[in-house]
Amino acid sequence: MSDVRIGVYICHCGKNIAGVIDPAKVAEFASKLPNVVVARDYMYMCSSPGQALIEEDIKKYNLNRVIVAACSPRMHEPTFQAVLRKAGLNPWLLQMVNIREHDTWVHEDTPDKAEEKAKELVAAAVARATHLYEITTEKAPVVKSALVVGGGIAGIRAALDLANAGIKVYLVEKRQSIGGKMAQLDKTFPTLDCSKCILTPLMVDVARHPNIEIYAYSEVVDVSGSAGDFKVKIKLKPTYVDWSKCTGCGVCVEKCPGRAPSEFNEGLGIRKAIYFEFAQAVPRRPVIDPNYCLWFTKGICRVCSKVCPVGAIDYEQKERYVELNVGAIVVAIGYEIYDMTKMVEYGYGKFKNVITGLQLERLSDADGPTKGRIVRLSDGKEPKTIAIVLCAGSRDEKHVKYCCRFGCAAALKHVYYIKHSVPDAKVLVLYTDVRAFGKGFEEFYQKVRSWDDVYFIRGRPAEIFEDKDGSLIFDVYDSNTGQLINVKADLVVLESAVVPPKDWEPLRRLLKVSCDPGGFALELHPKLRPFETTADGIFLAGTIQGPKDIPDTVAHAAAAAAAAIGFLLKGYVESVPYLATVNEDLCSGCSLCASVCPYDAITIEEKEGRRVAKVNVIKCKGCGACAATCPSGAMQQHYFTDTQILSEVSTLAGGAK
Amino acid sequence: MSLDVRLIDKKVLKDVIELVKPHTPQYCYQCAKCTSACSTSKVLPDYKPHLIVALTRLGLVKELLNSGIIWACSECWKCAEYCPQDVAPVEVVIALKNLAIAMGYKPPEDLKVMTKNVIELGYISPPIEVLSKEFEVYSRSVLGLPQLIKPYINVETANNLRRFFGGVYE
Amino acid sequence: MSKFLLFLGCTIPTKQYAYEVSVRNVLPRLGIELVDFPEAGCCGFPLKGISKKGWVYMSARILSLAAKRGLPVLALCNGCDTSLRKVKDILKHDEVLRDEVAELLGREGVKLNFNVDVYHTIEVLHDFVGVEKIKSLVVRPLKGIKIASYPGCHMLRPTDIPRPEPSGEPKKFDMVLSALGAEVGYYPDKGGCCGATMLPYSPKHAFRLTASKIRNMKDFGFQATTTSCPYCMEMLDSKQEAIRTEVGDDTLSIPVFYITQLVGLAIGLKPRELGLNLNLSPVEEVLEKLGVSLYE
Amino acid sequence: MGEGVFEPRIVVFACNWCSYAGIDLAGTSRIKYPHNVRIVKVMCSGRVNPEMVLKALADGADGVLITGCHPGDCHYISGNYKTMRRYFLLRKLLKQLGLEERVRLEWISASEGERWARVATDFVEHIRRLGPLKLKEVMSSE
Repeated sequence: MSDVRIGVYICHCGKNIAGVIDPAKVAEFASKLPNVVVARDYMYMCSSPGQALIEEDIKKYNLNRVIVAACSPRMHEPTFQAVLRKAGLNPWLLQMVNIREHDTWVHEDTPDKAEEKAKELVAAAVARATHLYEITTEKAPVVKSALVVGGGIAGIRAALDLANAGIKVYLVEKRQSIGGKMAQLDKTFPTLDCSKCILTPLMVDVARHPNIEIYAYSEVVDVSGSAGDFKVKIKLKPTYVDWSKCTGCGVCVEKCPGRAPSEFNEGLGIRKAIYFEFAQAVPRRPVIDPNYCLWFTKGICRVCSKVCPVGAIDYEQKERYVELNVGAIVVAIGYEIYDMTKMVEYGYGKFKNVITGLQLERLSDADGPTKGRIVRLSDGKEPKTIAIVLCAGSRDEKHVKYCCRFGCAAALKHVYYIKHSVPDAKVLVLYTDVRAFGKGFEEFYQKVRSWDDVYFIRGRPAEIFEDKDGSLIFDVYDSNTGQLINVKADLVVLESAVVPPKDWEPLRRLLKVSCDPGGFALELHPKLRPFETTADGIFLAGTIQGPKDIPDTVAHAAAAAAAAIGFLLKGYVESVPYLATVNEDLCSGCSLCASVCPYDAITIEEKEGRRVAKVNVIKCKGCGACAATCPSGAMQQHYFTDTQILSEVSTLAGGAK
Repeated sequence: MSLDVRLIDKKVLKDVIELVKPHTPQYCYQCAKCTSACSTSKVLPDYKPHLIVALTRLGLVKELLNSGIIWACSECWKCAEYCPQDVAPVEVVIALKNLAIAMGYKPPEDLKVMTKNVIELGYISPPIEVLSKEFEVYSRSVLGLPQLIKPYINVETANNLRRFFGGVYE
Repeated sequence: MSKFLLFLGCTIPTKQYAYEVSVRNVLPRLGIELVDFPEAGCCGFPLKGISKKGWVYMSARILSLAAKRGLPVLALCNGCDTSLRKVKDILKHDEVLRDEVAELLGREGVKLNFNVDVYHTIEVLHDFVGVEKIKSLVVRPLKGIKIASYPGCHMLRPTDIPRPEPSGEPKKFDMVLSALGAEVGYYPDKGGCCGATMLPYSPKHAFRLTASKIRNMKDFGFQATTTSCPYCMEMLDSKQEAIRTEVGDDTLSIPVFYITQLVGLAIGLKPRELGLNLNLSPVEEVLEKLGVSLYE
Repeated sequence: MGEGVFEPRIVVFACNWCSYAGIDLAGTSRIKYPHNVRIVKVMCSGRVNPEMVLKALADGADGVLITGCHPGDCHYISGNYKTMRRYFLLRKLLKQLGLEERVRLEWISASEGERWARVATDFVEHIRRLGPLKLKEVMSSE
């Protein structure tokens, strides 16, 4: 390796790096290291002039290795690889050194030590770079179809966008109907248009779209393969109705004597044992709930079977499985309301007249359990004083740390419901901060403030008690007036915190997507790539990435679809550069590597009379487990060879000379 | 009353944080849920835990200490229980009391007496004779209860106690 | 047979004698062996405002003395129970303070050891004796008497350390009362504060706080109340007359019992064996219903 | 070095997907921890073989920290389980050499910047208490 010619570039990153250490000194240090031909520092290496600097140097000094000491390689490695490519060098002759996230940002209290550390890291990179070599990648075709998990507004929008781009879409929904949380809402803020009126046409579009296939009442149970070529196993839960025969006439539902609490109405109303989720359900195909069906529970009835004009009822139906082959997966499984019984101080679940905002939506909906009348659940009376509690469980270290992002605007909307249903009601909005950040929200907030008998109290109740008549009594300190206010309310509405759905965790593990501290899916980058994940080919749409209101959810879903379309239409996936590679001369064919490969990418083959390992470059994802296991050093991993890692380790362990 | 920004004293919050750890008064966002919960506040409206925390964060606690209102806390712990940011206002108040004593402020008279009794007798008061409803006098011995002994027989115990509490009544 | 160190604290042995009398007479009959712990003294909880460190030292001393005796501690008072458990928690997490306290205790020949189990009266009744056993011993059920359990703040809070009633509600209390045959139920602010700690600052305000608790109980039709904390008892019972005078409301009258007094009554003990003649609230109202005379 | 406290030299292996991202997050969130740690990126903790750990100790490191995704969370399905098994075997070997206290395996997820700072601080303090290893000097003097 006599002709190794290294260029070292130390980035100031404005003050991010240069505010703590002196990049010029690090460059000066680097210039004396073996094989280093040129070492420079610059204000912003990632800027156009910074990139041009490297490009010119490569040509001028005939460099064949480039080291950039700057931010995390997770940030700008691709940027600088492109520079190398442009200058005619193989991009894997680049070595990044993380002196920002791993150094100046965390050691600013000890700048001398931070500078020493930067020098050592650069020295280790120089040692490692000496052993870098050119890497080429291979391409494999992509299956032009997508799976969308979850049929709420995010899934609907993503599915439609994908389908309209000519991509075959499989939409999987765990419940009987698509529609999700948005279908449960009466109206949407800030415009107060009817939620179902704007949602159901889209649901119908989904049902009719030639490129979309809906799997309702179904779940994803297994995912294998990799980006561009996923194999997905879908479980079709038994509906006890042969949907291929069913015409959706609904006579079975009409005649069914079985009753069950309605999930769609948040437990407030009842539904039949054979049911549609709601009137405009898509698909319009009913399911039997065996926990409440008299045939399943008591062995009597069978009315549905008798009245069905097409003989679609099938009590013997078993769960079925479907295997799908898709290139990309869009996760759109939404959110759940935080279990408010965990906030014992508010008495939800104990006091009947304490309800959640989502329950108020159901009460206000003309199609809901009270036909749109807002009532006290204890006695069905019209409430005259209603308190709405914001941040119920949100922004709370003991419950949910983050902001729910729609509670404030929903509360304003809920004031409207109440004033619309009970015009003479007194409404107290108990807020901490009204975060009316969205388009049209502030104007809406202003309008609601002006309404008669609506009071905004800046405070948060601590304990809610029930009086003998079922009304709720509590004190709330109002920091606007500086007074403790005694409240006696007929109804308390909790704008509850939101959490990821319970079934997210098993799906997340199947998809190998990371999660944030709140349990939501972790995006690839919080600002720049908020709808992609660290898993290639898996995209995020809507609230599974974090709480969102409907406008943001739709925008996010459309962006996820666009990203998925781009991924699918590119037509190929590239093999990872960090592939396993065999030195056949050293390989003894012991097959230990094959036994540790999680992707079955290694086979043992006969070659010139002896057994040697062979790597399938598309299957291999570059974890390096085989290389770590190989007893002879025959199996190596590109860009992470034993020699490369050991030279880096040795330098770091010994310190800079 | 107005507050002067030049008087902001960050040391107070620092001292309080040290005394209340692992609670986090620095996280307070003034939702005032503590004051909604506060037992004392219901009978003594001038007592406002969220205000005490806010003033502590600014280090402007002179007024609080002068007025002695921090001694009104009923220590019901509701503020800490319901605080969404684990500020634990009650612990902040206890810390302020400690700071006040260290600065030479005196606690309420009864607490002084209790402190003296604890150091000298081991209990907050000497065993008293109580009256029944029928005005009969009862003492421990009349009730057949074992005689109380002085728990701090070791001179070092008394020394240790005096180190912590002595300044209050001496 | 469970054996406990009887830790009285500072209020019970100096004025709230009825608690001590009833505990000493009732618990052994339920199979609990009590061992006196006279070297303990005050837990320091009332003095933490003067010096938090001083309080930690005092409770640490008691924990260490108990560890030396090798028995779990039965703390009768809510304050003592909280104090000992809180200090255990502090010592577990604060190494610096732990070393400091160990040094101070070392000077008086006590080895710091806070590896001691601490239990409250209600836990001994509910967890160790058990409601089934209590039920089996009842000879004089408290039938038809609606009793408001009043646990007192520190039975429920702070929840960052283990509490005798871990649910945030006095469930064990009501279970024991039900076992005695009494009626139990909900009333607002069951977990509220009696105001005892406010006494040194302003008795007047403290009384108003207690008054609101009695009012809630009366509003919800309770005929009596019970607690297991000497401070709550002091406020609800001893100061009841003063409270009526302060708020000018003669209807604020309710019989108040220690939970051990009620258990004793139900298992057939005489009022005097329970120190009931020392209760200043109208306990006769309940005794009459049970057909018992205070002077039996 | 002067009279000051002993500043241990610690080599950290971090997997690209969880731990390296978690360490980055500590940086992005400006959560401070001791400067003594030097991070070596690998794609998966399953890539780390015993030779790398021993090489670090032999060449002058006072401690080695291997970090990976939490069990069940591996980007490569099961790489961290391989790490775990290999680590237990490695510890047996290290124990015979009296070095088992100097190598630790920790799980850091991409969202655990704070946890990383805590782990790093703890480990640096732990190694500081153990004192310098000086394996390099011992070996070169022979």
